Amino acid sequence: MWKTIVRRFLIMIPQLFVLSVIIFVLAKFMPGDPFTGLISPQTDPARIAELTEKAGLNDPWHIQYMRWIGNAFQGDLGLSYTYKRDVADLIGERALNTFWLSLLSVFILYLIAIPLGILAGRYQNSRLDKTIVLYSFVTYAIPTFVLGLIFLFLFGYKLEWFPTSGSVDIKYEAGTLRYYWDKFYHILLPSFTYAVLGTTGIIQYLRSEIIDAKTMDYVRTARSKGIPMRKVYSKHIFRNSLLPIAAFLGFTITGLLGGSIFVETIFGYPGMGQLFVSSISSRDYSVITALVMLFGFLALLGSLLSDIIMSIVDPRIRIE
Amino acid sequence: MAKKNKKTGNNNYVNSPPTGLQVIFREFMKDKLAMFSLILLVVVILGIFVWAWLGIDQQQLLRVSLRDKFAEPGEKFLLGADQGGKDIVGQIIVGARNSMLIAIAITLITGVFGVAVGLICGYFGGWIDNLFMRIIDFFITIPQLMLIIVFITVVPKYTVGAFILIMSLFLWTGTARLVRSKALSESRRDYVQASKTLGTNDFVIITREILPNLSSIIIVEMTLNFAGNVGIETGLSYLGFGLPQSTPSLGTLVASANNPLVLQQYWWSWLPAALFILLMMLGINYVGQALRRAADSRQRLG
Amino acid sequence: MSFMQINDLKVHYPVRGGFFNTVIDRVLAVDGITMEFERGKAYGLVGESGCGKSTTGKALIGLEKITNGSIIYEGENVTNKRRNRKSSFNRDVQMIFQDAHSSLNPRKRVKDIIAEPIRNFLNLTPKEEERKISELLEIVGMPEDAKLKYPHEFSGGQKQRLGIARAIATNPKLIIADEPVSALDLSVQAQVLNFMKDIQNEFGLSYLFISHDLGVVKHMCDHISIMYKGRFVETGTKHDIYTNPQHIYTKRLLSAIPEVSPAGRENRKRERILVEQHYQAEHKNYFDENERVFDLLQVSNTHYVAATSQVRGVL
Amino acid sequence: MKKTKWSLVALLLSVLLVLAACSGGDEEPTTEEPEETSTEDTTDGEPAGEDSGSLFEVAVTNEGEAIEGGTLQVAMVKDEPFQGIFNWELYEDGYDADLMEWMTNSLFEVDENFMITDEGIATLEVDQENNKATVKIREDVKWSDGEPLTIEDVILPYHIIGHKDYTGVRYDTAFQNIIGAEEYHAGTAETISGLKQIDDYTLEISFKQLSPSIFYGGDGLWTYAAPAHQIADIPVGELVESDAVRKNPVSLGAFKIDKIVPGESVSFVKNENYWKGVPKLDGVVVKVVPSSSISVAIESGDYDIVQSFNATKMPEIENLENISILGRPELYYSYLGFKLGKFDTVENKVVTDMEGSKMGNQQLRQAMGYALDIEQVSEVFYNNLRERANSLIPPVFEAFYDEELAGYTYDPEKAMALLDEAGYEDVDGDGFREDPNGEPLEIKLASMSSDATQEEIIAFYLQNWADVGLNVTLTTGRLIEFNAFYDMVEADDPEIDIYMGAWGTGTNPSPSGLYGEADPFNYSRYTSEELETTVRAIDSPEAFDTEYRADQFKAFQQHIEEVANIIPMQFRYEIMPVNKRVKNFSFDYADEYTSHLHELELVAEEPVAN
Repeated sequence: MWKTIVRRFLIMIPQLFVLSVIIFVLAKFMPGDPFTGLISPQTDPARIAELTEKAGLNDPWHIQYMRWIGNAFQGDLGLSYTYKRDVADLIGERALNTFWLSLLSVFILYLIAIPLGILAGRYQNSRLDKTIVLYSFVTYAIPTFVLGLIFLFLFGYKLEWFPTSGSVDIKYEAGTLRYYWDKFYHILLPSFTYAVLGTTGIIQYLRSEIIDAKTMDYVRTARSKGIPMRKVYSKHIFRNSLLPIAAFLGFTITGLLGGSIFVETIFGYPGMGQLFVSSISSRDYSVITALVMLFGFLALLGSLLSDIIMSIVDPRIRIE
Repeated sequence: MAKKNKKTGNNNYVNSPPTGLQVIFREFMKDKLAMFSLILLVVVILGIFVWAWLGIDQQQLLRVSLRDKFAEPGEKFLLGADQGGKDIVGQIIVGARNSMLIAIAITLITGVFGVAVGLICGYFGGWIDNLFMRIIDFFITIPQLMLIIVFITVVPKYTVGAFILIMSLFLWTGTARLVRSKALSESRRDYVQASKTLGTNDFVIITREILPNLSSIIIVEMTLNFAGNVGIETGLSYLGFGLPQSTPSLGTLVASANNPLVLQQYWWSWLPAALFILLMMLGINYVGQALRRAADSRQRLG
Repeated sequence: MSFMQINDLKVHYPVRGGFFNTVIDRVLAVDGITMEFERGKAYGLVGESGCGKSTTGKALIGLEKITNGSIIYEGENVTNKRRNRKSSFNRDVQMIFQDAHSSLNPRKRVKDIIAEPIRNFLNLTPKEEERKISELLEIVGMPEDAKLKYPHEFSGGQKQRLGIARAIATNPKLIIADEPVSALDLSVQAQVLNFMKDIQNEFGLSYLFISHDLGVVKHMCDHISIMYKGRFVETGTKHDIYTNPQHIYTKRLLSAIPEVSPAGRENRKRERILVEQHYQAEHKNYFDENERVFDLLQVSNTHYVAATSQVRGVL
Repeated sequence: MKKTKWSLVALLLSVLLVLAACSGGDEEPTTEEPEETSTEDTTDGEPAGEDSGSLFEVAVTNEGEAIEGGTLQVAMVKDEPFQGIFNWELYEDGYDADLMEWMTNSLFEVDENFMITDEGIATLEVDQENNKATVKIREDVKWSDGEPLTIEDVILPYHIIGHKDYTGVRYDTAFQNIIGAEEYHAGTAETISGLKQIDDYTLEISFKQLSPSIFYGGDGLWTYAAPAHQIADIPVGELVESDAVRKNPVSLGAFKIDKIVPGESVSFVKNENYWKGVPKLDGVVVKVVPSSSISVAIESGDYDIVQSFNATKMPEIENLENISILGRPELYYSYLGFKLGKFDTVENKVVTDMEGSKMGNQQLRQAMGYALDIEQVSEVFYNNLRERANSLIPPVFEAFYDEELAGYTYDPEKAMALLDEAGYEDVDGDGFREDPNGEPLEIKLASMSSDATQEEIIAFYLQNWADVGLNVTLTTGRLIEFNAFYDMVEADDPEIDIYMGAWGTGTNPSPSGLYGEADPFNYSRYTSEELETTVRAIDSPEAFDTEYRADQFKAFQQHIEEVANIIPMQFRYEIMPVNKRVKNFSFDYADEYTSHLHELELVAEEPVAN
């Protein structure tokens, strides 16, 4: 098992390498550069040229790439052109925000999806099932931002139940309980929005898993032994059906990371997704590349995590 | 799964392959909702194409009329006008046509490519399979939305074609993966072995022997992909990476709901398009569900 | 005179493992077998599951990659040409599969299934093809209207007949039959086997009959090879093997044939125990320290057995 | 996001301009950000913004009883976090400048003409003969931490900006106008030789050459102080990441930073040491609010004042009862430019080629100006918060603005007449005119993307042109994103025949830098002897005579109008929603709130909701 994990990590290296080359080259192909935004009648074009040269942006891309990857290996992801800060610091700050948001989203997501999936599967083709299936289709079809905006205006502004932007109110002292509660309070609505929209996959999966399980021999055996259906569900079917869901955890998290772009933008939440969109417009190469690499790495990590959980919960699968 | 189909195949229907049209037909007959969805889809899609083709002068439609900015639904504009004073109904029709074409194009491109790659990998195995599986693994792990956005900023001329290609670049892997696993198990079956010993060449084996046996799975997969692709440009439009104004699309219409005023007061500029997307996706999904049941005997109703 | 020889055929599979997924070992599925085929004869290949007999068949026809050794067909080395789908070797060597059901593409009509080799190898006009198909169906005793049906509409025995019809469509010289009846009911088995015998006589076919069932092989074959762990332990005529088994493994295998009659049950049991004791005692004379079967030694004109030379002295 | 930075910036290039704001230029004044400008202007008087009076209130009139203290809630409309570089020498984003206004280190205040006065912390004396300026600071001014302001603090910024490790853009041609700046930047001198400390409160600066710009804070003069006792020991290269810049900068302003939630909000508390007196408010909290939700936030009374409110959102708030909407003209114009040549990068000068350019025909250009129904766009989309521009000098600059110019008002008949006259006629009957040689004429327009409104507007302009028979299409088929747009325009991309841009003029509207022969930003690539003479004259030593300068400005405006290489499109107003509980608040350039921060008061405990 450890050997496999180490090997999976080794396989990541070429993947990340290819990704780094692709994103680096693409980023360079984007029209404009971080200094295009600095022009004004007062700026001296010579100064811009000097800055561009100093930043090494005039070198051929492979030279720039080698320099970048070399530094990256030493843990130096460069300086954000926009924020004039160390990229690692900048992302670190945002990553934590995105992390909490994703974590709460996953939690709420499971909280909603699992009961619904189980009910739909158990009472297959009932009115309840049909309603749940309809719900899952509808949430799948609604664009994230439409629901996000509606929630924001309804719960945030009209009802004033939730804060409407940011990650924490400035009036609370960092470190106090009130402060953490406020942070939690800020991510509640975005997480909920996100969770509501992300349930489709899990509901559908659980539903068909349970429908399948009903026809399985072990369930029939249990039934024929006279065990009440309720017990069969709680003792056999749910457990077997839920395990794969647990195993999807890794994938779910990485999926949520991708969607964070929308949620963070709508709710003005300073996370990585929002940082990415703004970096695109400001041509902040170092941030763009670092973020794509980070997301790529997290996705790989997520799939590894899923595989590991899967092999733990399901003895039939051994990652060897 | 496929095996089961064959076993439970409709023995009463002489002269038909076991997972043939009858099964699908019977499935639809059993599921009124799916039947209704199917009919609705066909009518709507045909209607849109015909209407957009015959009834709408696109130049006229796209003509900005400032005085009609956000005109309310009424006599002049059945569903009101958008912020450029352009008729919403016309835009929905043309936008739906464009979005459908985009969805169809992406579904077909990714479908054809994914199926081809999946078949080749599943059938031949070996290094070619390894190579493509590595590539697919790679595509699955990269942050797709991010790269799509980067691509969109990079393309010199952002047109419908460019959009379709960029999306297709990222969306073929799911199909390829699915088809590969099915093709792999199919290739191990004796009839494929038999064909090899009977002198049939690989290309014919893949296309004539294996492909027909995967057809039901592929149809289901493509249907669901199609549903996913209908609203594909909505999110990007919202993020500011949507199609240019000269190409009305459902996504652009829905994305106009990005401020409270439009969202609440000028609901007619985005809500119909959003509902249209919703209904299309629901319809396609219900059809897809029925198809899926037809392909999977365990869930079959009829 | 033999029309086809197999020399020292080996099929090895690499076993990958270790940290870098390198080849760390090999599975010797088929490890050096030599055979000859003569016109009109049936050859049996017998052994327990996993001994490599199916692999041998598949390797012959080109479904498995040959690691080493050669196949000489009509004096020509075709080892690497088997994969050339349109070669005459491919036309002349055909195969019947164990699972008739899965060997027929469920999406194709009988007509198209049988026509597959015809279209590939014979240049017939549609009309001739039609006639040929009808002819084949008649040969295998199927009604004309079967042509337009799909495989799932037939019973197991019927399907295997279809498989046979397809195999003989190109007038092959050798048919490799890989457990052709093991998936069938006993009653149907006999039917199919007899039918196979009939067409063998009719067309002068050779068979390579692969089976774990000694009874079936005895019924069908002129010449039998016993296989164990990828190698032949004994090969000879039906007579050689059944009346004068030399190798301890052969003996053990023969003693294991069940007999329906209750008479002499005790005797046979005692006999089996004796064979088993003998097997344990003589083991080292027939297998080397790696459990590998020794090379074949000639016992008579037709009879070969795998053993060390000491044992040969005994023989 | 549809409304990321550039929606605000969109036409405006806010970033650049704001940047410019502080740097001050020898050619061009600066600021684009209103608050910024106003910091410096104080005195009462009639600035140019009379017209604003007619449309909007410029100040709140609140007679209510003020509460004790209180915290002002400020919204900053922005779709992404602020950068948080709280240092006038280093910051790059206008939003950071907005934040710093609450704790500004500005040395000077300016009058209604944006000229430096004696009202600020420092006074300026200019010795035109010897190209010298003397900056003298008040003696009793303290930093927010109680340390006294010294002349060191005035000198330090020059040594930061000129330093070789400095990565900002304020090291520019204007800065190099200070004697010794280049040597210092190259590392061959320890200090800038042109800076001479006369005594503890006086600094004498020697320039290579002086122009009237010096009175606007240009020519290399730096108008801010930096806290030497806090940052002098930090290497310039590390300054931008230091806590002294990011977390706890000390200031000379009415407020000082209390807490920062990075990128989201800043809370300020009153500066007890403020030189104008202790502020009446307890503090100010500034929060970043996404543009999509700002209107609702205003309505529900979450904020007292809203900065960077986009005029296109006017309809969303215009009927609210709980706010006053203040407005004033912006130092800005947008324009339509015609490509008339190339920039010779070897010689570093503009090469005009009228004959060889598609847009070389003057009547064609004029016709294109007359064909645009900008009036309707201003009315429908901007609620007249933008208006047809007739000149490249915004009317705010009363002394320089030529109000007699006719401009190119909407007149399709005239446009068609001009085209007919010039020989552009539709010979093949496809509805579009061909050029005088009968060749099809397709004019490619490059325009920047911003919000969805922009798409409609450009589509409308294309229609306007089509209506007079001109086939105008978009370069690349869509609106071009900000970065790419300037890349292409600056590179004289052959796919661009005409382009729509905008400039913030800053407080000194001098055209040099934008219309001179050697200016890469002279995007239309038009120059002529007459133009060059005028442009130079505006910033010549003779121009210290205000009347002479004004005449040259008018000559410049007239020349451009006649040649029509650039057709002014719109001037605009900026608006600021202010909650009804705010007292003593003015948005007037002549008397802006930023110079009276210590007098701001509130009349209720919470902002009023609608």
